[in-house]
Amino acid sequence: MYIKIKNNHIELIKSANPYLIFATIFAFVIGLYYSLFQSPPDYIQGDSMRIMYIHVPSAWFALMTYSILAGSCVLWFITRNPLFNVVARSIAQVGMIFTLMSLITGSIWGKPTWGVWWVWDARLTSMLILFFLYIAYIFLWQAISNKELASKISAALAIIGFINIPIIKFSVDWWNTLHQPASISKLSAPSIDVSMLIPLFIMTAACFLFLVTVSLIRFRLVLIENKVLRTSN
Amino acid sequence: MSNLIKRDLLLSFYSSANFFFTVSFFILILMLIPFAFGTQTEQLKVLFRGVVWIALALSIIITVDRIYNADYEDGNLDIIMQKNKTIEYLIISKYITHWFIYCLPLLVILPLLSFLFYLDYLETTQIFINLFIGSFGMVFIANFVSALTLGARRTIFLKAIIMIPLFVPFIIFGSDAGSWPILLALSMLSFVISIYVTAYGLRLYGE
Amino acid sequence: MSNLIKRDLLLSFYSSANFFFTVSFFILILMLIPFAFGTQTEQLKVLFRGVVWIALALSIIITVDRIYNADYEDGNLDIIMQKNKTIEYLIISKYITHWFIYCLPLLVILPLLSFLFYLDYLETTQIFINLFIGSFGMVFIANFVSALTLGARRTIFLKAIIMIPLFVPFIIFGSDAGSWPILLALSMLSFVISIYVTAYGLRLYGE
Amino acid sequence: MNELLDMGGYAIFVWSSYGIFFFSLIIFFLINILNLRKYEKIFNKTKNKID
Amino acid sequence: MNELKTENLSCKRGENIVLNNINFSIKSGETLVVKGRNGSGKTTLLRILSSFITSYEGKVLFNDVGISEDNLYNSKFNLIGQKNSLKENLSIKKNLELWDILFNEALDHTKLLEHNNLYHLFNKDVSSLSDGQKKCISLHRLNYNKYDLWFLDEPFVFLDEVNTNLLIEKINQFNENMGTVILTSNINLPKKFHKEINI
Amino acid sequence: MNELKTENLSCKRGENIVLNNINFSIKSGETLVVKGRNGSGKTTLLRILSSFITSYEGKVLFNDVGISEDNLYNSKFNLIGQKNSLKENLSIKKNLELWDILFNEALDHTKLLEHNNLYHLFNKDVSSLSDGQKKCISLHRLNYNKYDLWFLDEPFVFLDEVNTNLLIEKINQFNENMGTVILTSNINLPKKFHKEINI
Ligand code: HEM
Ligand SMILES: Nc1ncnc2c1ncn2[C@@H]1O[C@H](COP(=O)(O)OP(=O)(O)OP(=O)(O)O)[C@@H](O)[C@H]1O
Ligand SMILES: Nc1ncnc2c1ncn2[C@@H]1O[C@H](COP(=O)(O)OP(=O)(O)OP(=O)(O)O)[C@@H](O)[C@H]1O
Ligand SMILES: [Mg+2]
Ligand SMILES: [Mg+2]
Repeated sequence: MYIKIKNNHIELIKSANPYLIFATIFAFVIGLYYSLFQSPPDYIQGDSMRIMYIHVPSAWFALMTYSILAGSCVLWFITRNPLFNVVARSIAQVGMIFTLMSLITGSIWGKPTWGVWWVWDARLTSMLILFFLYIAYIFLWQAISNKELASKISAALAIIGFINIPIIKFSVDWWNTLHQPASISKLSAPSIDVSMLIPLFIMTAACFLFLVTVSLIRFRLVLIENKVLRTSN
Repeated sequence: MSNLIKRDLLLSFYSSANFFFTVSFFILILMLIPFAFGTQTEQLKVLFRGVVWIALALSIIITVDRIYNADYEDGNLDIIMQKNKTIEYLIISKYITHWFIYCLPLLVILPLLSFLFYLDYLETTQIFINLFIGSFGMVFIANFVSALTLGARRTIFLKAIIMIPLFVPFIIFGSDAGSWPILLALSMLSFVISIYVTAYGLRLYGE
Repeated sequence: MSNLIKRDLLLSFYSSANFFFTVSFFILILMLIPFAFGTQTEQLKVLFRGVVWIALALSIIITVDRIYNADYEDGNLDIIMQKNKTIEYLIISKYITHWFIYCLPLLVILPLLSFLFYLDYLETTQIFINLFIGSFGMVFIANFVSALTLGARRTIFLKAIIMIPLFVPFIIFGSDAGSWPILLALSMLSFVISIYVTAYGLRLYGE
Repeated sequence: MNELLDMGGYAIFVWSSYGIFFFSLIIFFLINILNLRKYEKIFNKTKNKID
Repeated sequence: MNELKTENLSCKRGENIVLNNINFSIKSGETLVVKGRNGSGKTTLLRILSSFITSYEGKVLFNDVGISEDNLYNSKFNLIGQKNSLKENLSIKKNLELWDILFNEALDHTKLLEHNNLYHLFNKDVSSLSDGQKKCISLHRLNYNKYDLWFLDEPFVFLDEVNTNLLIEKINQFNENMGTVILTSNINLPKKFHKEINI
Repeated sequence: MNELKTENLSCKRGENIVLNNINFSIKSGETLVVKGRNGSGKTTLLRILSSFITSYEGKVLFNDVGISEDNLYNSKFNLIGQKNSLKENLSIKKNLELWDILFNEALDHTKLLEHNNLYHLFNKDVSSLSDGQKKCISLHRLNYNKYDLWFLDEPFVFLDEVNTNLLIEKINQFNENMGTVILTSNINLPKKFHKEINI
């Protein structure tokens, strides 16, 4: 179970870096071509629904990244393998960016479809809270100067934060004061066209590549940061 | 355990965080409603339900530093941890005193205040029950946040940013009249989490 | 004077009371509105006007300890007072930094937030002007309260209870769109009072 | 071409969201790359000192 | 007859090793003076002995039982560190009341403070005391009974000659009653104690 | 050639008279050691000399001008009290940056800290330093230039022998450069300074 990060692993990551960057750019270019030019406009929403191709992948990866974050924090506590701590720390900020992107693109999309930038419904708000959970994790780590301690403390917080996600997501049912606008469910119905699925799929793949690329860069960054902090202290 | 409660109550009484002050604080906060939002009776009622929760959250946020920080900084936490080797008792005492000092006053004046805001008997009772249950949960959360951030740069903002998202479920269900069972579940959940995490944080910083 | 401002800004940046945190804090506080009060658009608008003031007041209340207390306790205030013999300059620098760190972020994100709460351009501008003028007045008040309570038992409640009534006029006129001239008068009045009282307080505790 | 830029009247929304999205991703990527360079430099320096 | 003993005690703080193979043993009625340069780990040693720091290597034995195994060990020592455990904004009287509750023992403070010539300050706030007076009050915790071990971290700092001698006398008395004292000190003490180690 | 002088200086704190008719005079290049029992008013004296306390009787003259009349007096002394003016949760580096701004002078901290053997702690938080190390950093303020007077309140407290000697050396050097030092001390110093008063 105990995986030790060796120098040749880092070398491997390093050498994969240019390919990953290239693949990411390539996927985004293809995805952009499909999502902006090659797919038809939606018959209800018109061209504004092209925002979906960046909004939905961002939202998915925002949630997925937090799950990985919390998961690797749990694994860290169980196995005491520092690798998981490094993984958690390298992935957190990418997740935060995706969350922010999903919020921004979502609310830009909301203006033409709902007529307002923002509604205070459960899903949107849960996303906003997710954003602050990321912030809490990242900045709590920075605010504690004993970094060993900081990792433990912020990992504990990340795990606790995970509980909040299902609670707030389920609150869609309990929280009667609001209802989800119909436009979302219409789109997510299975009637979605293949011509829309292709760009969505490519953009999702591109976002995933981006997640991996940047996470691996941050992985190296975190490792070297640890070393620098250790020697300078 | 009872010693620690006694001591904390006495300390808060001496440092003029006494009953009178906390009550005044709550009254002042709630008094801001008509000033800030106007005085239509119907609206006041709705606002009142929400603002009691915000007032409670505020009271807990601004006092989160008192739970462990003050004692940590002046060295009393060492004595406390030495005398209460079963750290769980220590933490439970802290829950009790923190609730007692910073939440109870709100509950005590709630009937009076809801009277001023034209709420009827039934509505008051509902709010009271929700507040009673929810306040415990919020205290549990504040405790572990306080313990986790003992060594962090003394910044109440960071603590607020950590706490508010965790308070959100309480505020959502709290302002909804009938949902006390959910609040109860939330409070119990936060109790279980809090007691572990607080103990973890305190042990870490004991070093 | 400019040295002191530079130092205070750097210090608050280092102690992670940076811009980003304060902005997050304001967003979170305002986010509580729909949770606590429901989400009818018209009501949200009204609430927003009031709650921005409460958020501002809160930000100032929870940071009032930072103005002079932290430096007083660790001895930096001695150095500051020695280097800035003209105590009025010292105080004005403190006004500026406190406003800069704990009020400006609210003004910066206000346009974004009022979008989220369905306010239009004109309404936003009015709120902005009111907040801009009023926040200075509130900072002046917080400063003298901080200086006067330097040696008092460390209780944020006491300070809150002193400050909230003084904030009330700002909140009343602040939530009223057209009354910025009154706010201006209030702010100027509190400036004059504050600069004397703060100087008095600082000299007393210098002893 | 104009039609395409116009996005059926939704130009401002579509282009701004895509713009913000890619701008942010690129900036974020660059920040991390530059940070990595910076730390690598510091690290090499301290290593030389020790050697 | 109690015995406190360390065997090959080593401790890291952060990345640095601050204690390296410390061995000593001390019996009831003795006083051990720990000396060493600034940052050599004297305070760390005391915090290990009082089981606040638990991540060390080697053994710390009290009556041949590891201190982390002994459930009652916590009620046997009294640690006076540099933090004075006083609330600056409360009067001495109130502070002592709070201590009485924490230590679960009601002392006759009046008499004890008079002994140190501090009684006239009884109702004054701690913040208006001089440094030496604060230190005296902080050391006042030694009057709580029932302890076998005293751990004193630089107890003579800030004290004037008279108060220093009073404290030495108190330590001697405690030793006579079979108490064990471990104290750290940077300065040369006016009296020689039983044992001394340099770390 | 500067001269600092008090004439019949008396001061009350609360109800108690703590300083009673203090007379001394000290010239450039000299060091005055103030001794006295705990609570006798040594710290109070230094705070009067640095014009924080203004309600006293008698006169304090710097070059025969009352210190409250002399507008430039404030830029002439450097007071190091017991509060160390350090932010516990910031690293030494950041603390020194903040001081640099306050003192309006950019020191070469690297070299100076190496002299005290503290440079390896440069990026550590103050809260993780030992008491002696904190005191050393606090005394680091003496490196800021341009002062004629140093007021040191028990500067040797917490310092080990090596650091004590370094400080004494520094004081001697300052005296040689015609600086004036007034320091308080409870312990017997290893070196005799020019003047001593007992209050
Ligand atoms: C700030 C505003 C918004 C936020 C924070 C947001 C958030 C999210 C999240 C978190 C998901 C993923 C849900 C999951 O995987 O379970 C999602 C999916 C989706 N969103 Fe949004 N959204 C916003 C605005 C919008 C708008 C305005 C539309 C369109 C009218 C929209 C359409 C969709 C669609 C079609 C999906 C994918 C299908 C689904 O999972 O239901 N969103 N959004
Ligand atoms: N909380 C901490 N985290 C990391 N390192 C620490 C911590 N506390 C102390 N240290 C380091 O451990 C070393 C020993 O510190 P300690 O306080 O035990 O020294 P000491 O012998 O008591 O010194 P002094 O004579 O100055 O009081 C120091 O180098 C210090 O920097
Ligand atoms: N702020 C204050 N208000 C009232 N009385 C004070 C205040 N500060 C000090 N005193 C009193 O004045 C007296 C002198 O205090 P001071 O701190 O000057 O003594 P000191 O000579 O420095 O003693 P030490 O050797 O203990 O440092 C003490 O009795 C103290 O109680
Ligand atoms: Mg020590
Ligand atoms: Mg003194």
